Amino acid sequence: MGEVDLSQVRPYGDSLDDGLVQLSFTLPVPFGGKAKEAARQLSLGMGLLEPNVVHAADLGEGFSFFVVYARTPCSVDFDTLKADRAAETVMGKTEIELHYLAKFRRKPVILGACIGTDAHTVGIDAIMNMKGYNGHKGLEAYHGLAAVNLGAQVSSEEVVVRARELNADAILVSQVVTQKNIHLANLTRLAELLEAENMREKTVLVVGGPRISHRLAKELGYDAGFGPGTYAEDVATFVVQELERRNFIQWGEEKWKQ
Amino acid sequence: MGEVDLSQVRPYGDSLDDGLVQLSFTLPVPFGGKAKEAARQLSLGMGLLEPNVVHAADLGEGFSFFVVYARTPCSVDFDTLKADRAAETVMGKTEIELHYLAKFRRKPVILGACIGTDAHTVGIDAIMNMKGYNGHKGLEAYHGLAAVNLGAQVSSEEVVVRARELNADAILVSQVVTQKNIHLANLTRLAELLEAENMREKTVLVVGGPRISHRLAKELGYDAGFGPGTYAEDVATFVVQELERRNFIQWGEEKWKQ
Amino acid sequence: MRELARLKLDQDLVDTARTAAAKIVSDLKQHIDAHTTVSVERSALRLLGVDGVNRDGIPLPNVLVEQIQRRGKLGLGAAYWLGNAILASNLPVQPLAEAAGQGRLDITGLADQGEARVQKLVEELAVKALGEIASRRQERELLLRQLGEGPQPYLYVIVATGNIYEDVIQARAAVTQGADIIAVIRSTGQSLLDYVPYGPTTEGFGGTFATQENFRIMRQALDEAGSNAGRYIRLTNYCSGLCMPEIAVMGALERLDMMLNDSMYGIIFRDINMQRTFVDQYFSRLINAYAGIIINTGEDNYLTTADAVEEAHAVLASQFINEQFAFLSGMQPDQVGLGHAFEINPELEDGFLLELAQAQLVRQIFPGSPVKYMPPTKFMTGNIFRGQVQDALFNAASILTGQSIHLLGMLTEGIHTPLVMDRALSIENARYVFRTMRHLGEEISFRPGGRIETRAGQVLARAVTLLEEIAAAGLMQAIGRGVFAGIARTPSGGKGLDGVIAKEPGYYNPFPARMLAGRGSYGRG
Amino acid sequence: MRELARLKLDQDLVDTARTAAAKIVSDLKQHIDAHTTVSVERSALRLLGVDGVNRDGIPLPNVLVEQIQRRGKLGLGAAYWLGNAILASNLPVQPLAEAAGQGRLDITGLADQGEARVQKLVEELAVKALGEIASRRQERELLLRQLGEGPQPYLYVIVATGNIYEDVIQARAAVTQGADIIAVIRSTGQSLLDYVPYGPTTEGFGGTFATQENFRIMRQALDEAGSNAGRYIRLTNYCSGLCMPEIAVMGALERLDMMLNDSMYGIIFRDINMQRTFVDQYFSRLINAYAGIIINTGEDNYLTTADAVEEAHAVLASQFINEQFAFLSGMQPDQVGLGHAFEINPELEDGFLLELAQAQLVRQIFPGSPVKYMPPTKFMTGNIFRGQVQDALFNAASILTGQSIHLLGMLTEGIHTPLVMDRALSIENARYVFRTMRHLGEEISFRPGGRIETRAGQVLARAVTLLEEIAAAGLMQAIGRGVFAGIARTPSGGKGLDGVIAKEPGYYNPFPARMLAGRGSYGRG
Ligand code: B12
Ligand code: B12
Ligand SMILES: Cc1ncc(COP(=O)(O)O)c(C=O)c1O
Ligand SMILES: Cc1ncc(COP(=O)(O)O)c(C=O)c1O
Repeated sequence: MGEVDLSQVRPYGDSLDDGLVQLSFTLPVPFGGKAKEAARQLSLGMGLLEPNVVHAADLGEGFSFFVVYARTPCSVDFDTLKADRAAETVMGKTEIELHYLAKFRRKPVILGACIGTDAHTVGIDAIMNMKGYNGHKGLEAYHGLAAVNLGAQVSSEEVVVRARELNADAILVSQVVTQKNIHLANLTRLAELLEAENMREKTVLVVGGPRISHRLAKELGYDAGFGPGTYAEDVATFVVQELERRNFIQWGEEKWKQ
Repeated sequence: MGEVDLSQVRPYGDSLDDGLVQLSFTLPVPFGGKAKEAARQLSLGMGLLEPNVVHAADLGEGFSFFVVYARTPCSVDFDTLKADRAAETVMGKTEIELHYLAKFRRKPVILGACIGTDAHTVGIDAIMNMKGYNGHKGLEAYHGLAAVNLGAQVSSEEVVVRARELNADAILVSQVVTQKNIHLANLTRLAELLEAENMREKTVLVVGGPRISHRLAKELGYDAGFGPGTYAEDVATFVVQELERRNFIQWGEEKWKQ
Repeated sequence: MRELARLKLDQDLVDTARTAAAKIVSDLKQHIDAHTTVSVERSALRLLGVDGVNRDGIPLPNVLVEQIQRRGKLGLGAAYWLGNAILASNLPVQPLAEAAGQGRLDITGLADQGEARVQKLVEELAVKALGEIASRRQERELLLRQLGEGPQPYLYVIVATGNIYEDVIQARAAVTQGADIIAVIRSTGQSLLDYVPYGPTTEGFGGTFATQENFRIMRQALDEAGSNAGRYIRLTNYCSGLCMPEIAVMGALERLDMMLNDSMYGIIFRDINMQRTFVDQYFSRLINAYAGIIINTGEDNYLTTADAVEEAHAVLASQFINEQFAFLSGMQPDQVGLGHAFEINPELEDGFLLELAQAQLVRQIFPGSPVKYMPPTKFMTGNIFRGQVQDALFNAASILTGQSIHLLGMLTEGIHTPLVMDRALSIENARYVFRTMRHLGEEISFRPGGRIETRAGQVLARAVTLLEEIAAAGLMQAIGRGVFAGIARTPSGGKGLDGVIAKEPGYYNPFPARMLAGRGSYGRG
Repeated sequence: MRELARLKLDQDLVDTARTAAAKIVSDLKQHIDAHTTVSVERSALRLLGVDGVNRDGIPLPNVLVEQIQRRGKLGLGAAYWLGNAILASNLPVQPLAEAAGQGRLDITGLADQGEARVQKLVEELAVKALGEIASRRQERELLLRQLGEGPQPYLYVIVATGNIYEDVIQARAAVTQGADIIAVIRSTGQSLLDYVPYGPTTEGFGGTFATQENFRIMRQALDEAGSNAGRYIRLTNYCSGLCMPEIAVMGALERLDMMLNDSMYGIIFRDINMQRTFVDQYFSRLINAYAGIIINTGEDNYLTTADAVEEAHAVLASQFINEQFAFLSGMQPDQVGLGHAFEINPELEDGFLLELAQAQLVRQIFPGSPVKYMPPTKFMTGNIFRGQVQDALFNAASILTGQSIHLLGMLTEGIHTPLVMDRALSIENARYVFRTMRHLGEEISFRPGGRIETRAGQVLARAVTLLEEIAAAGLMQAIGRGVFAGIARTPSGGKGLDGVIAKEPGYYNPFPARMLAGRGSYGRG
């Protein structure tokens, strides 16, 4: 292929800039020639070129399913993009312990929970628990940190109560179930509660989960967000740097009691 | 779900009008966080809402692959659409024989071929040969028709020569290989040759193949196009009606000699 | 039909395992017999005819049971108080319940009508309720005879839109596509509600609320779709969580055919108190048994959390325990759908062999019981194309080992609850694999002493050891040590303990005895 | 490693089949020995050092052979005329060829230098050429020792962009993804060209032109990629069509490792004249044999056209014939990659069992030969999601029956030549299935007398009958009756007959004897 023009990157099927994309979708229309035409028109309507409806199937009850290949004229300017992540570079556990935790004058307290009715513990456990995930130790294994995992199905109210009790410096919440955007409701509620309790400023607030991105987290008023494949060190790097940046020592041991 | 508004049909994932579509594509950019962001930005650029990059993989050599789910705000007006097909209703073999072929004063001559270097005979054989396809007899089995199948790898020049020799009333060509749009070149060439030989007017010119649509055929100056799953009766219905419409009898037995 | 390939297993070990499981369960019988729960009592009221909600939307069974509990009188059984109140007030059941629901009447505060009279009345109502359930059961049998059913493995798909009306549409489409069983998945969080929502609902998350009206709506839709499709379509829901027995009542009355119903799932995965769960599950299974409902146990869930290779023996041990709990409630073996799942890491060499070993092991150890075979979920990712392959191998394992209840894997399992096309693609996947491999299981045999047989023997041996440990420690204590799925729960921890009530002398509930009557027991205890 | 499951087959039938095939082939040997073709002669020239194109882009081997043919002197062999001209003109090979190519010299018009002198010179050039090929072969062996190779089944993928430079990129990516073998698919139509295009090319349709320069470019890229990946990557192209022997030369010189090279494919699927093909294939295989190249025969193509269940015996018969043709050219069994394909209709009940029977049958009948196992193509549709499942079952059949050359199925087979991601998805599919089922074949056995074994026996019996019919009629006549893929061709029909020339007394070609020297023959004729 010729040189890739990184300022105008297009999908690549089998030749540079051919713009090929595959898509599939269902339309709530009865199967047949008209349905296929609808799939084609929809693809054109979406700005795709030369749409090829390569498969059409009757799903019953007035639904039709399609597979389409088409070309998009769109491109992205790769050069100007930035990866959507909380910390530019990630440090290892030992590095974090040596360069940050050993130097802090008190152990930061980190609270973890999977909130709402969400019962998926595996994700938050992967981050918090000693054992960790895929051979990457969890926060409980970090020297110089006090990590407390509340587990799953924890209400936002309880998170706030426990954070106050334990004088948490960071709150790490997990959200796995996202159907009908229930996670947005849960996350917004927690952020509002902390705000209302005047606790937001002195808390590093982090969320993670398979459908979470840093960008989404920022939009929701969180300090950072972590998606699939996160390890404890990813979030630890961010948290310690953020704590240092905010000079959390001066928050004091009993910051909520003041 | 509520009533489907057929004037504004949107993709259906699990609720009416959620607009959900799945897509996948490759970008010629090195794998990583920036690549994922590129996939997301491209989706946004394509006018999709809430794009969710659910899978990203390193294909090596500076390629990254993505699976995305997103919502499209686009819709189609189903009511106004028409199926893209040559004949509105299709008649059966006997019906065609009784209502058309038996009444014609001479046997229409139908020539079939898979043109260019395309060696896929199965499609054209399915339409032309006695045996047919999926239990649907081919044109050779039709009483009152003279069907001649030239097979595959036939040059456009040869098609023209044989059409003249046999006084063909209809030419049915097949194109299966479409890579780099070779079929467009082949088909255009045949149409131009016929035009140049002044044979186009007195020929019903039809093309078929897995990537052929009626619309594409019309764009290329053909009378009709047939896609996957076509049976002989589909094309026969169109051809006999078209022959009758054009009053082919008056073309005479030796129409090219005039 | 010829026999499928079989593994040589040590039958003595199987017997030992079953004996240990029977002991574990019978040790708990004492606790079960000595206690009732708010949900058991609400179930009794529901069976006796209490239905509906009060002005605040609180279900009347809850209002009544709370009233009785507040007065500290639940130890005698809600049935007793209801019967007494009916006699005392001279009101029929529902108006009485409504009066109590509006606070116009305290059902424990009325004049005592005498045990004999009360019981006579309640027994009449109970007979009516059980007759109702029995006719639902006959209806099912009739329809099955009339319509027939799809071949096994049954294709089991879920609907989970959160909206019962969307669910209906998707379920109907699934039936057209070939589904045999439709499971309506519940909204997250319902299991922790100590009441059952009421009426048709359209707002769930990750699933649709289980309400009696939702059951009815879906049952009707599936009867229609099944009659069009020419086969009986089974309906499944979750008899699980804090309202386990009440949902059993609803399912029995609305002719559900299957219920996810595990003796320990709520404890382990929902942190529901175990004293509560053991009592609830017993009563819920009595009802399911009586209604001819097939239960699906939840061992598959262990494998989504713990490692499938390492924890295989725990799955088997749990199946033995679930079996004995089911027998205790009078279930027939063919009502006990045991949970298993295709959850071995795709990265593991020969993982499919280990999976065959396990799937075959379960078939042979519980020959009279169907397995609810769950698809890969844990290792499903956003790579939907690889997902199709994982599901295809799962389908192959199922047909090779002759499973019966086959929960279809969705290519989008790692992403979202199924879209309408996901279900169609997965049905197509399964039908193709089943068709093209239909009799493969009959045509092969496993090498004696080979990798597959050896693995099966090891899992069995480890399960025996585990069961004997549990039998020695007691189930509650063993769960406290995290023997299942690596999750530990304590006897007094978790949700719902305040709903456990010690029965008092004179405790009255007309149902258990009637439900168990005439049923042979398969237990060993 | 343990033995894989085996079928009980009637060895007598296998022997009968092989004897009939040997007769069929030896009957044709007479025709082969009596004729040469323009392409065989061009190959000889190429081996002797003629390369390049003239001003009109016509390859010099073509120009020279046409010159000789025009004078009616090709019956003596181009090697003879070349040798004579070198001696007469005192020019080295290439300048001489260029002079002839520019029309400045007529190589048949020079003074006769005497057979002995000519042959002496030509033999020297021939030895040099064969030395060149031998060192390519040693290079391969060395690299294989140094780098090792992937485990079997080898993952074989195609690149087909039409542009050699894009092909290189995609091939390198495929290697990163795990491919062991890269096949560069040819542009449609190249097989009907009676010359080999020259230089690097970027404009093919459905594939990339096979040119020596393209071979070189890809070879170099794969050597690099293989050395990065730590395993030797095999390169494959098409030794097929009107220039079959010339492509063999190019492949031998550029260290290709495999070649699609069938004794009848061109006849049946490209309508190439059969008298031509039989001569061409013989010479091409001599070269492939000498170069240590593994050929892939084309029986898979029968199944894409005719029905896989009904025509299974024709596939087997053709494999026997291809084997004997290969032996005739001095090939070792391990160089004979026999074509087979997973092409049974997915709608057929127990189709997978029939497929296992066939795949296993071929393994057992040709134990020393690898099978080039082709994926589903005919029943692949635009439904890419179902495609992944079809390919998964193909992968399963391959690992179960211990195949070696595994051509990966693409989910988009029904739509287009592979996109860069299609290849990655299909490699992932195969690796997963192979890994998770790695030793399954050792752990199962087939039921004696069961559906699978019975089917295999029937196919074998029918193949014997067919081979005996063909032996009786003669292969050319039998093809005229359409015994393979239902396609009939006549001895004088098809393209390229004008390139067949009867050898004259004194015909000279230094290669066949040298190439065959010292090779044990496996034939039976
Ligand atoms: C295991 C599992 C379960 C188990 C959970 C057991 C347990 N103790 O956790 C059980 C069986 C109980 C279960 C139940 C249900 N589940 Co579930 N479950 C899964 C499954 C198979 C795997 C999830 C998992 O463990 N992943 C592994 C972990 C390590 O990954 P992770 O969670 O993404 O976490 C990583 C990152 O996201 C990140 N991360 C996560 N949290 C956090 C937090 C912080 C602070 C940070 C920094 C990082 C971080 O780091 C982690 C490590 O890298 C997924 C499907 C799948 N393949 O993903 C469905 C899935 C998540 N479940 C789903 C659903 C709907 C349910 C139910 C609601 C279904 C129902 N109605 O009954 C129930 C109810 C649960 C409830 N009330 O919440 C859906 C969610 C759909 C959606 N997007 O909304 C999924 C996607 C399946 C599906 N396709 O339907 N489930
Ligand atoms: C069989 C087959 C072959 C056989 C052909 C044997 C033969 N005698 O025909 C063999 C093995 C020889 C072959 C070779 C090649 N093939 Co091929 N082949 C296929 C395959 C597997 C099936 C095609 C088929 O027979 N379909 C069944 C028939 C009945 O369907 P159909 O052709 O669509 O015809 C129907 C309709 O389209 C319509 N129709 C068709 N023609 C006409 C004409 C008229 C007038 C009408 C009315 C209707 C009509 O009616 C028919 C009946 O319903 C497809 C993959 C696939 N699954 O589709 C690849 C495929 C078509 N082949 C392909 C390629 C690239 C090749 C090669 C060029 C590869 C190569 N470089 O070596 C070669 C060379 C062939 C050449 N020179 O043309 C590509 C084409 C890609 C593209 N879109 O450009 C495909 C899609 C595979 C792939 N993914 O790469 N092939
Ligand atoms: C036995 C059992 N009960 C219940 C559930 C569902 O959970 P919930 O109780 O939250 O509806 C499952 C999960 O699949 C299960 O296996
Ligand atoms: C043996 C053989 N030769 C050649 C080809 C390719 O065709 P062509 O000769 O047109 O390149 C094939 C098709 O796959 C084949 O199997």
